[in-house]
Amino acid sequence: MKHLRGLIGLVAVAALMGGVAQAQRIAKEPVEDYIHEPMPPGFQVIIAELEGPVFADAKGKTLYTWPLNAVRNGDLGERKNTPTCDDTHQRVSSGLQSPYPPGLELPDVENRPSCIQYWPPVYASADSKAVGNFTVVDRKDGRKQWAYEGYALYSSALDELPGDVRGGTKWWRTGGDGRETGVLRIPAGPPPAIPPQFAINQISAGRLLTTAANDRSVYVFDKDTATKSNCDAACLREWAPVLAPEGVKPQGEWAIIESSPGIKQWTFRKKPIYTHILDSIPHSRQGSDVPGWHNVFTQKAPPAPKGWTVHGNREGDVLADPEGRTVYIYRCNDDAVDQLACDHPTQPQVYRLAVCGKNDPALCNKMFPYVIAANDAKSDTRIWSVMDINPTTGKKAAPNDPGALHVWAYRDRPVYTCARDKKPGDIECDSWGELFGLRNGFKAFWVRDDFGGYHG
Amino acid sequence: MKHNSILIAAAAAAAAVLVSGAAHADDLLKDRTIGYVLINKAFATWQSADGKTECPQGFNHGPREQFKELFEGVTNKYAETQLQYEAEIHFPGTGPEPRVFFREAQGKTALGLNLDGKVGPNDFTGPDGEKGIDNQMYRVVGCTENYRGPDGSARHFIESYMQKFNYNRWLFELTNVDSLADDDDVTVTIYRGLDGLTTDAAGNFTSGGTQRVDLNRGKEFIYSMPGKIKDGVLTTAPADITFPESQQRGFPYQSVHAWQARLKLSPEGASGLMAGYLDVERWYHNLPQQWSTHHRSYGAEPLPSQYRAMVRLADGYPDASGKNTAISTAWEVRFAQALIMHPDAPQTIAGKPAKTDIAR
Amino acid sequence: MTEITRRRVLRGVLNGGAVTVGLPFLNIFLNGNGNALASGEKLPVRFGTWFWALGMSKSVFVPKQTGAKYELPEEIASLKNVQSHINLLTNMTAYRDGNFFCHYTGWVVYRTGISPSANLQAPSESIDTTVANQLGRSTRFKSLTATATGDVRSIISYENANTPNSPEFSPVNFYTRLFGPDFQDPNAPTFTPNPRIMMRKSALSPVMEQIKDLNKVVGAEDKQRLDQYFSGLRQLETQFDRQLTKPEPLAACHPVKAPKEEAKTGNDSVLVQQRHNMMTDLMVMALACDQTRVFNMMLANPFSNTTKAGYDKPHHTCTHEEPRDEALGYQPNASWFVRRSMESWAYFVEAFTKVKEGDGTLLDNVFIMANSDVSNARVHSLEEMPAFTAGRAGGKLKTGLHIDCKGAQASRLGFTGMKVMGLDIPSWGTKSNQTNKELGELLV
Amino acid sequence: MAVFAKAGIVKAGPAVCLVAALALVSCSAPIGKDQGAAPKVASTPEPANDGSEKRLRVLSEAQYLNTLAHVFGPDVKTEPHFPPAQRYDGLLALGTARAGVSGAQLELYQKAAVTVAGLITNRERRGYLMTCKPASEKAADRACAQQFLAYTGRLLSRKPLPQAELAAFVETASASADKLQDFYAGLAIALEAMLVSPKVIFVAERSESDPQHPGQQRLDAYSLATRLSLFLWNAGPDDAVLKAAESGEILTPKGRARVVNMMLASPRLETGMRAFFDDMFAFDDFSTLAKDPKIYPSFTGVTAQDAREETLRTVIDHLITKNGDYRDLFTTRDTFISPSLAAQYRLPAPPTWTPYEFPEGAPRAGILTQISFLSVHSHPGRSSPTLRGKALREILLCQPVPPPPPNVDFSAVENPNSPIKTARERINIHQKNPACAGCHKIMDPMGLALENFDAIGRYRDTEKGAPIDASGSLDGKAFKDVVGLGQVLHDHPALTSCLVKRAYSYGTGGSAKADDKDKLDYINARFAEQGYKLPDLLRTITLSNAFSRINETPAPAATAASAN
Repeated sequence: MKHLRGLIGLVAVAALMGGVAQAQRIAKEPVEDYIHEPMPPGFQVIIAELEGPVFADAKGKTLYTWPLNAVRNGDLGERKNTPTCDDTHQRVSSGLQSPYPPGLELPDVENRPSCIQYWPPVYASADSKAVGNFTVVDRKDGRKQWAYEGYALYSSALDELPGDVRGGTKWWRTGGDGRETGVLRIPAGPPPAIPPQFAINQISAGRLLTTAANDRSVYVFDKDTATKSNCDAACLREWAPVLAPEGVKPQGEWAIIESSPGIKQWTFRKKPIYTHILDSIPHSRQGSDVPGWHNVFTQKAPPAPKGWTVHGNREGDVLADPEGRTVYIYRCNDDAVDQLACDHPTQPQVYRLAVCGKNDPALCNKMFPYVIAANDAKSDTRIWSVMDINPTTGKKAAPNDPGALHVWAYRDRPVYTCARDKKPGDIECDSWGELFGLRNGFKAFWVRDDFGGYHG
Repeated sequence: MKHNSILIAAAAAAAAVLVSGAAHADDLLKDRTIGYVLINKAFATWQSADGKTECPQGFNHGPREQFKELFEGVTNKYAETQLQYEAEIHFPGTGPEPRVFFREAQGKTALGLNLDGKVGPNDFTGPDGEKGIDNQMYRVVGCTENYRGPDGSARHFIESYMQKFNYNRWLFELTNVDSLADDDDVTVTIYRGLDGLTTDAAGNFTSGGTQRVDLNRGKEFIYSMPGKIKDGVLTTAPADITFPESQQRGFPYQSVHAWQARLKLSPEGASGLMAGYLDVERWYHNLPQQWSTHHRSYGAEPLPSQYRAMVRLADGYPDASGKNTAISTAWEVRFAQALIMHPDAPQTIAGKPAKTDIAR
Repeated sequence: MTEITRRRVLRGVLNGGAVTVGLPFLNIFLNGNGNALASGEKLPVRFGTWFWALGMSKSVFVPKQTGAKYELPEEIASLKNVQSHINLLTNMTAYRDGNFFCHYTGWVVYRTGISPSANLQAPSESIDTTVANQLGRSTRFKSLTATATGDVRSIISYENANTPNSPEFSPVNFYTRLFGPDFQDPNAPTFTPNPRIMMRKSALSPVMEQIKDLNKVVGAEDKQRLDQYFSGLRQLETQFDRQLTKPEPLAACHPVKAPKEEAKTGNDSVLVQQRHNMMTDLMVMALACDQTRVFNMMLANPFSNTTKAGYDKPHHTCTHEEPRDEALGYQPNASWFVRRSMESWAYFVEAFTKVKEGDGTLLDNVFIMANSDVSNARVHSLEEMPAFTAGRAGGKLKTGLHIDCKGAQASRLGFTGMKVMGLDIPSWGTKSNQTNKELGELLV
Repeated sequence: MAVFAKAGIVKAGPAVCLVAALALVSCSAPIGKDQGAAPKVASTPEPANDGSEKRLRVLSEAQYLNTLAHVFGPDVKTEPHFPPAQRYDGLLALGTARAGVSGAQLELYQKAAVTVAGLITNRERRGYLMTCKPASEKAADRACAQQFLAYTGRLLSRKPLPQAELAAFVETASASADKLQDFYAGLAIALEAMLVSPKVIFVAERSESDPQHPGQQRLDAYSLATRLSLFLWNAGPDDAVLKAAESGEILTPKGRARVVNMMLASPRLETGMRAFFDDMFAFDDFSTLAKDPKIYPSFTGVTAQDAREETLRTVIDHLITKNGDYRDLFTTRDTFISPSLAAQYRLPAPPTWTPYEFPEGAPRAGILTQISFLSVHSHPGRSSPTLRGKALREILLCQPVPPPPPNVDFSAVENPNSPIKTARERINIHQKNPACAGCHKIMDPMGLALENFDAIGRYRDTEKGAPIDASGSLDGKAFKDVVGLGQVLHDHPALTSCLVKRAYSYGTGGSAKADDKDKLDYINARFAEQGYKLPDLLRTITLSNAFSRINETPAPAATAASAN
């Protein structure tokens, strides 16, 4: 991978070559089962901590696609079979994210990398042949590139070890409402091994299992066994068994039981599953407040760092540091045609400084302080990590640099708290920034929502 | 439990109504209690037919127009234009704005209530001649299209999200009421509700729906204050309150000092004005959380200029340095009569001990 | 020429798969005077829909007069030479029934009679699918959907609740799909029957076997009912037969030149109109060649990104942001976009009049309903919504009228369409959008 | 007890109404005798009888879709819009024993079959719904096709397919797979054909001689399994019931009892009984119900939908969950309310359905006073004692009322600004005109008792200012208000016998006829002994010879209807 001018130099290329320990989490928590599709030689599937199974190339780098999506004044991203991410260094804004005009010279334009420097295409050799859903598409520069379901595949310069998914995520309503988040790259992965009646909803707490028809969360009951549902008549008034076809072939983690005469019910990981009749919003978690009942995740998100807490407020629950201060995530996607991100320490910081403290790093550090990590703090997951940051430049620093802060980070990006928050559960700085924090701004780390707001 | 206990209690009294039939206002009282749910809300902006009286220089320019005025021919660097404007929106100063001109609503007529009991020089006179109206917020928003009736964009979207997003459900319940015509001692209790609004065959919001009270996540929005009813008009004693107001993006709330309401009660509901001293910082802080600069340009709303006007026109609750922190404001509101249900035992999720596992 | 019975020809066709029928086709397949289908069946009535985005500017869209002679206000002035072929319906209502999603609820109520409970998730199949399922003759394509947005994600039709029908968005692909290699030109001598339909036909034989077994156990009266069922199977078989035989020649169907090059992508209103007109010409010819009898045309997405040269706001942003011009009483640029949409609607209707069919034109044998997603886009209102019909549906539909529907349910337009197409459905839609009444004033 | 059979009355006319009235009067006399439950007596034995007719029925759309949902999963859905059945002798279900399948309808079945077969064999579902994989996806695989088609054929046609027919379907699947070079496309072609085959669409009952009773015919095991399943679950038999038929266990009294008890204990009984009562109460009228939005703005499409659900939920909860007395349905104050109904009853109710009991002394007692009956049997803008009275007679008492004579002058009734205020004054006009009095005498009294409820079921005690008099009498028993009417209905013998008649004909798929009188009397007697409990009634019917036996001699060629 061509070494980049200063900007991405810090990537420990050596670590990658060594193919250090698989990012497989210690298999205490079950991981998502997926359909083993035929893949081109060298491709593999890696279980990412948050996103579950994702495709990766031979070196373990996660693969992403950039599907076409609408921004306010037009469409960006790639159509099927037509990769557009190329070596051009964009210099001006596209003006597609209203109300600002196009043609504004982008910040730090001289050092702005090209699209493929951030998103190295997964090239295919001239003689590569299509395999399963993987096809070969032609790039404008004449080279061939692998595509999955027609969308060209890229890896991310930000990913270091196999299992890293730092380039893009499935968590935010990615690819959904580009009008607010901009057109994001999303990790490509094999379809989950779940019956067509079900769907997976990626939320911060993990890969939540819901019904496919209307996004209703499914639940399991402590009192049930693998072969018997103990939900009696009164219980059945609030919990509806998810009906299964008469003669379905049990496979993988799925089976069916006759929970009552003539009624076939799905079981997942040896537990009969239900929907909660009183749930008021799609992919709700209100049912898990009823003692004995739990939401079902094909794969739970890794736990927050030790000692961190979760607090309730007027909309739902948010993650907080040990002192109860709500934790915020900063996200940024610029307004150029190639929609490069601007929320990683190696990327321009001017966007963040504008909305966190009117371009004044000191005010930023006062209004949005980093979450300081103890010197010996250690994260046993990849998605949470500690890093050293120069608070003035916002860039990564060496551990013993003068003034460097040892801070907590999520997906290799520092997390923040908010000076305006006074008590646990406060969300004063939620949705703060351009397009209510979804385009260039801060969102609280929402763990649960009971009213069905837009959490990005 | 075969029957929901509160249902029986509330219903036993209802039967009395059923037997008596006619929906005369007093008949809606059930053990001296009646509930209402908010169905319409907008800033009370008095408007002349052609808008010239209060906005002789026309309406304000929005972000798109101000961008041209501020930066055209000056610079076309992203960081010095778009990011600079956004930075100014999120951290507005109070100094002069040379290249842009903010239009405040002129004239002496405005809707609203007399909040300070006095008739001061800056006060307005109501269209019906009432003196001493305090509504400086009218000057701030009166010439900004977003807030002007009948279909200013922000006005429309604030109301439509109030109607369709249950986070914003807002109730008040009158208790120990002897008569809805005259009663000089009633108790007004405000709650956040949990249920949607009821609509009729034509799609209008109507009375008679049920609203459960949110004693859990909505605990912070519960307030109680005395009220009086005279000739069918309810007036409440001033009280500092907060109420939820979100367009489903951020989840902010408004904070109002000396909030009070003057509402004409009818069998179907209540309508009139509510007013108070709106906390300037909180109202302004909510704007970028609610709707983006893109949406502000729907109704040509120049946020930085608007902040300066609010600070200038703030007329209440001075801070230590003597600078007023709140601005007299009035809203036109309409409520529908609703059957309010209090859950058996107040759940206490908000007070729940901290959990550690995100995915409990 | 030896007397070749239809049966032998069919058998030949069946066994040999692709068989070039090297014999003069005319006298075998046409009836006496050569203008109706061989089976003497009346020319088929087709069902179509058309969609434009972001409603109207009421003060310059809704005519003052109702009934037959109404003057076209300026926003729909471009409809003058199709005014006699269409009906303008105003003041219809789409009921929210407790849910509302900007720019989605409105058009989904017109097309399903149900207010959707989840954004971008259809509550059921759309009306074109319902009609396509009920139509007698199953043509090569069950239905055809095309969009002028150039975007495959523009959805205006649903096969069922979870399966949208993705539209044809590129004129070149649409041409190849319609008139490419596997196009069966009804007027050409060669014909290759579709193998899947062959198999469907042969699959009926075990079904017919079963009837013998049942006949042994039922009484006399029930035997009649089984016989009726058996004749139904026969009818199904002739259905498949008809699809396996060379279609009757259709004078109106003549080969169309392939589009020179791919239509330019881009949201400028002129480009959208170009793509719309190219797609319309292809769709009309597809109908003339009886490739389908149900069709949908979508001019723009509900959140329309169509732009106007020199104006910095696309249509959707403009409807929210442009101030109402006090003098004119409406938003001038927003109205500009609606006028361009109406020009496309005029082109669409006129294209049907250019195709001769029987003693009239294709427009005489078609029912088209046209609707938008809102009435006043600025506040997403679903009251006072406008809609159109076009065509005479084989003589069952009046034309040339402006009808003030006085707040009637929007779903009544779709219900009228289904009745005119001969569907026997007692009621359509749910909750407040449920209706069982047609728009009587439209019916002959 | 004289019950009208609609077909028997040749033409409407004044004389006819008089006959109907007389018959009623005569029938009112014996009411007193049945009053009060007979002393506990050993359960009445079933009289010797030769059961019902063997019938050929068409599956209803609900039965077709329920079967598909249980065999292939709730997400294998299609909206076929089959034309609605015709109501015959009070039930749509009986129309299916007379309906045919026209060519046009068969095309709907075929198109629905294409959708269903496509869903089953698509890439997502095939792994779950098919127990085997083809050797190659590009060619036929007889063994796998055989395994799947045998399994599916058995569940869809409600009995294992004979070897020859199965072989024909497998042959079709293989030929198609080879022709289309796609195993799953070939399988879909065979599945489409099976889904439109007569053994799936029709329910052809077969009989066999009864070894214990030589010369007596009875339903064979599979036909009995199907009759039971369509009656109790409104769907085809599942694997367990089919196994009981395969082993012949279902033909033994003990075996049939086990299967029936299993089916009665299943939650699917609720689906079956909802379908039965929705049919019996003629609730399909809701699909065309519309109220004038100007007069009744609060009555929306949602209210109509919830009103239908309220009554069905009350009936199922009372009769099945609580195993209550059928007669108490007409006096109970228990019901279920949803938010939209709560607004009509002016009660608070949380979202979803909540059990609720009207307080003592409230005018709401019995399902008659629920919004469903009151709104569906009213005009769009006004209540109608006649419509309500007629509905109660025909639906709850199985007493059809002849249609009005063609030359009725409605002007006196319809003119809006007449001095008449209440419905009772309007109705009295009918009493004066002999042509009308006959029938109106048997309809209006009950309807007038319900005048305290307007056209959308809201309570009122005055109409245009005049107080409403809800008193009246039913077949000689007087009552002073609607609660009184409920009590009189509770004790009316025709109430329970009507349910028995409807249930027996719904279960056997054909209307009860003259020579069924002794069977119905037996069932009625058992029903009374067991305290008028629905599950017991269903058990009595399904375990009776009247249900399982077949009278081989087909009914006389004349139309099946005969006065009974």
